[in-house]
Amino acid sequence: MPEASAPPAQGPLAHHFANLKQQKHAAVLGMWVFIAQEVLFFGGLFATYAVYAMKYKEAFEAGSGHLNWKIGFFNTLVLIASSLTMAMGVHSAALGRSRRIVGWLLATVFLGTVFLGVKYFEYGEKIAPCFGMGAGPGCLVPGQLFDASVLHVAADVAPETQIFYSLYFAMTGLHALHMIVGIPIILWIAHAAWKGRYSPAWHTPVEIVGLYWHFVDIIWIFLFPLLYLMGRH
Amino acid sequence: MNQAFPLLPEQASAQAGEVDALFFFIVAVTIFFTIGISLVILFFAVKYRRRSDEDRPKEIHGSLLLEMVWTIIPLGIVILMFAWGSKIYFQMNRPPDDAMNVSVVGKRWMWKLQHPTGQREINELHVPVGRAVKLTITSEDVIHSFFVPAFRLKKDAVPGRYNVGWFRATKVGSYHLFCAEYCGTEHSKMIGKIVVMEPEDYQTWLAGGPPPESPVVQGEQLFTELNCITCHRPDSAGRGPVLNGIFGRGIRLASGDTVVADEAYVRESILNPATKVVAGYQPVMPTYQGLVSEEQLIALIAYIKSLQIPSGETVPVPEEAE
Amino acid sequence: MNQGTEAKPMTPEVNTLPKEHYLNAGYDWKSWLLTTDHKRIAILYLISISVMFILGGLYAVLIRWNLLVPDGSHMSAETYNRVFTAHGVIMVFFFLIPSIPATLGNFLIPLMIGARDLAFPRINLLSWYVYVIGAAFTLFSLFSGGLDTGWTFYTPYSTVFAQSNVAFAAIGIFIAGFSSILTGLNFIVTVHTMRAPGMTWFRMPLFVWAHYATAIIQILGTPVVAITILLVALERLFHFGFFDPARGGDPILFQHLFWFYSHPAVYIMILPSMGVVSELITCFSRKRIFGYSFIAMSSMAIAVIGFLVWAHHMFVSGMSVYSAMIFSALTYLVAIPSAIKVFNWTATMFRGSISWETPMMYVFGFIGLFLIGGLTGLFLGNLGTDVHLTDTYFIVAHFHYIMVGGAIMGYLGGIHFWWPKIFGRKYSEWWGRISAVLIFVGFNMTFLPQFLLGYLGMPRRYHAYPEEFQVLNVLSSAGALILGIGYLFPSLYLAHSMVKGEPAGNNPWGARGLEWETTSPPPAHNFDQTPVVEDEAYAYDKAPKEAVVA
Amino acid sequence: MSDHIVSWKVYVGVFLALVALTVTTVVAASYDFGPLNVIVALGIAITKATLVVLFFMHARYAGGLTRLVVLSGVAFFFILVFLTMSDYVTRSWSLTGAS
Repeated sequence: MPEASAPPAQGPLAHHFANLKQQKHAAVLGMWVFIAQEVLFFGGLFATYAVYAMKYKEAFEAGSGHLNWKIGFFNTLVLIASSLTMAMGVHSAALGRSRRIVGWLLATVFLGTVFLGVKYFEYGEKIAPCFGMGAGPGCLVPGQLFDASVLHVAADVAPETQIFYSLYFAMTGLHALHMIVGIPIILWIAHAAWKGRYSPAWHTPVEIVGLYWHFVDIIWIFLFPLLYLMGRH
Repeated sequence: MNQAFPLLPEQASAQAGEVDALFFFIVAVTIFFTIGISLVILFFAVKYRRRSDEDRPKEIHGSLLLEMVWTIIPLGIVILMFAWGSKIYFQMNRPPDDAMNVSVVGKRWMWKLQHPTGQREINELHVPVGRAVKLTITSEDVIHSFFVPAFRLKKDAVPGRYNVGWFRATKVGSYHLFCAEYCGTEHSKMIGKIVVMEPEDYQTWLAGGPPPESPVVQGEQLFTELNCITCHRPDSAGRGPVLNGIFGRGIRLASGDTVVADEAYVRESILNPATKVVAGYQPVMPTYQGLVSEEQLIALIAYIKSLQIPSGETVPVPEEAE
Repeated sequence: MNQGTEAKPMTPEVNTLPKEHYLNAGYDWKSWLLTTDHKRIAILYLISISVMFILGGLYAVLIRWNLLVPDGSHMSAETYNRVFTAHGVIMVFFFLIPSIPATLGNFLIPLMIGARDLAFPRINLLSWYVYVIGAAFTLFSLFSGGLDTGWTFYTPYSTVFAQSNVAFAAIGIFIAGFSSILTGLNFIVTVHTMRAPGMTWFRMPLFVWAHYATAIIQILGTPVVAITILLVALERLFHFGFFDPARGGDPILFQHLFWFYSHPAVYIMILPSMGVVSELITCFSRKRIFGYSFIAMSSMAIAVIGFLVWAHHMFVSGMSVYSAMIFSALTYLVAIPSAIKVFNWTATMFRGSISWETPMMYVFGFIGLFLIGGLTGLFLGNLGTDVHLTDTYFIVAHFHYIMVGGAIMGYLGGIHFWWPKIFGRKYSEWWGRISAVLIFVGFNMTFLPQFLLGYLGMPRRYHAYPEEFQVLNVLSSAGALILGIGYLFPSLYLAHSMVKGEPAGNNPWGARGLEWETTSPPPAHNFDQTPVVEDEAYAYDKAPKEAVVA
Repeated sequence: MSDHIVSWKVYVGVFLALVALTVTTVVAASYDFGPLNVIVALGIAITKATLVVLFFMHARYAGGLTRLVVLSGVAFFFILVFLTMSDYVTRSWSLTGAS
């Protein structure tokens, strides 16, 4: 190890690492540390949720009860399936099967897009009445236009349901944003896999994008019951 | 207080002396360690200064004993400070039962105060010396902080909730009242004074000016004007719970929980009636959010507080839980 | 450590700069703006935070100028509120938090552990760009309508009532937060994976330990303030109601989330400074550090316990009395590791060989000011005295003693110590000492009176004040003038040194540590040979005598 | 970090377990367990998340460092929630309550 004075970058090995093992270790650890950061990033929202869910139990149950749990359930299955395809993609990479990596990654992207498409319609349903398109009451976007009449709650609980919907949009919005960031990265890596850049010895990019995607899945695993199921009983 | 260059703030409340005693204890600790360690460092720096470039001091790696000593001694000192401070803090948050109740509403950029007898003041509060004064503090807009340095008293005025502070003035005089939480443009103008008077002077002061309506009377008027009276009747025939004698007692709620009917609960029940409905009643009361001001709320609470159970009668108070 | 490299022929009288080093590795703009060399990125950061420091300093001048007169007639209240907010936001988010980690840390960590670069050089560059974009947003807000919320952004003032450009500034701070996160992430991974052979955890310089602890706070704390400030922006722009009591929100919740990061943020500022002091005090005492592992572990303890104390900023907010007690007790716990450090530094000097060169002058200054800053913290963690002192000038004085007296003294000490390494040249020792003394005197004159002002009851963020406070305020402003001049000198003689300074040689202080075993300035790839570490840190007893030539 | 190659069957097994748990949480939500509702929902979610971390994310085969990173992230999140809650839960235990 001590002999090399800045070896020219060759293949995937960057100049400042001694060997691929070190580079891989650094990259994977880096992604885990990033995920720890993400836990606290979403953590701020989950803490906010915890405080208000305790304070405004009734409003949260009413707000949650109005969300369509079947949509949430469907999306949960879609996202879990996309985690499976992602795991299979990483698996194929470890075995050095480039074509299969591409297939699994594209399947992941497809499922991710389905999730976002469903989300689009779910959001639309709540946003449309605010702009007169869906006509009539039921605008659930927090702010001046918020209208809780569809929730059938007492007048004084209505403002508190607004907090629920603020959290609903902030949490699912941030989650969706993470997916929107993830999809192009997966496509980029699928492209690199198609070009045959990865081997059983070096497929760390596939591995770390996998970690990211699984983390996004975990966030949803918590969002689903907290947002969709609290008002069902 | 109008000294040109004061070095110590005035002590004008029962609390001030206690806070200062602790303050000067910590000052002593601070000075001892600051001067002590600085002197040791200067001494070392001179005594062991480098005399030649060939100096090679002997190595000393550390000492577990010393580490223990300078961990445990500071720990002991800070535990003492913590306990002492907590004791004072508890006193500060526990107003005596006989305190006279003054309500404080912060508003950009003034303090609105009201005496138990109904007199209103802005940016000025007259109080008798020696009498405990309980402050119920809230705000109409942003967070303010009610700060009287001479009393060592500070409490934030937070919109949407009541904070409680109290003092017992010990010295006649006039003292600064500051807003200590930044609240916008005229933050530094949101100042006033607390005038501490002899009890007889205070009575004279109360007697001066137009005869005020006490908050209880104002609350009673509001109670009628807002039609509260139609549901909350003194007999159990109304659609809402009977309010006589309710204040300060434990109430069982429809959810099965129990709450104490204090200021915060009454306030919440006026603004968000459906949140904590009394067991056995329907959530039919409309919200009064936006219909009553902070000061009107305080009057309503004062009125409800004053409602006693008529003697000789047993009013079916909503299931009592204590 | 590796004695072979130390023994390189080094002409004792005339030092020369090495023929090739990272500074002359390229002169076009691309070689700077697209560099992935941690040393060049450190220089980029050095330039940008210096600009921010000057800007923040100018705002400080305006504050002290306004407070010369009690009626505040020097400027309008609106202006004053914008000025102190700008001072706070710039100094906290754009100077102090990146200060030592992004410059000295970036430059030195790979050198100190014998690595060629940080683990993620491109992410390192990205963090600088993110910082610049965040700064641009915030500066835009400050110069277009200004910001008048104070750096703390308390709700509902910031979300509903402020008549200033809050959303832009909030977004700027949100963005800048990620710069800090990326720097921390890079440090953590680098320390774990890039250490040279033989560089075990307990042989690492304490500077590296301090940055490792700092990075933990950056990674686990910053995201919370980022999301909080984002919610403020959402509330401002779209009327979400998280913290607005009129919509059912709780303004106290904002304070919890805000201080969860912003209290530990103080340790982001002070821990690296403590790391610098550990390096300097050993070098100028020519001794090993006393109680190495206690200092290393106290850094970690500060990083962790520092997260448990935030609500001591909220004792008068009406929070639960019981919860306040928990936080007060935990606050007192965090005092212990700081005390351990000070005692160990003092013990390090015992029977040393102490020289009074400029960096050591800053160390003396640091310890003195940090003692006062730390000990006055005892008043504010205390439930009994905090009620009177919070939100007064006592707080202002206390945190300036920590953030300026502590963090900036350490920063300047570090800059003076590693200057010959970074630029390969010496500066005027005489001017260096004079400025260190001036800064120390000016600082105390500025902020000691403020403790008294606070105890007397002058609230912070006051544009005008009762007349009896004027004497102390004038004294404080006069001190600020001296402090300002003190800061001016280093910028002059260091700029002079950069061009005309005498070449310093590889190891002008006779210091130990891998960074002194390479040339000054170091080559682009840091080391000709990957160093192999055989000694503990600060093995001054093992230094070959001939290598120690001043 | 792991070059550990797991059989694809493990992944499918984990996937099926996740689906089953999702169904369970939906079914459980239609019963009212009172204050236990949240605990049941979160318990199932934590189980699911653990499965994903251990198997899909290979934490099970990774070194102690990875686990330390994950756990510190989670631990600091709990610090945030519990200490914040310590205020909200005990606020009503006012010293001044009824007078």
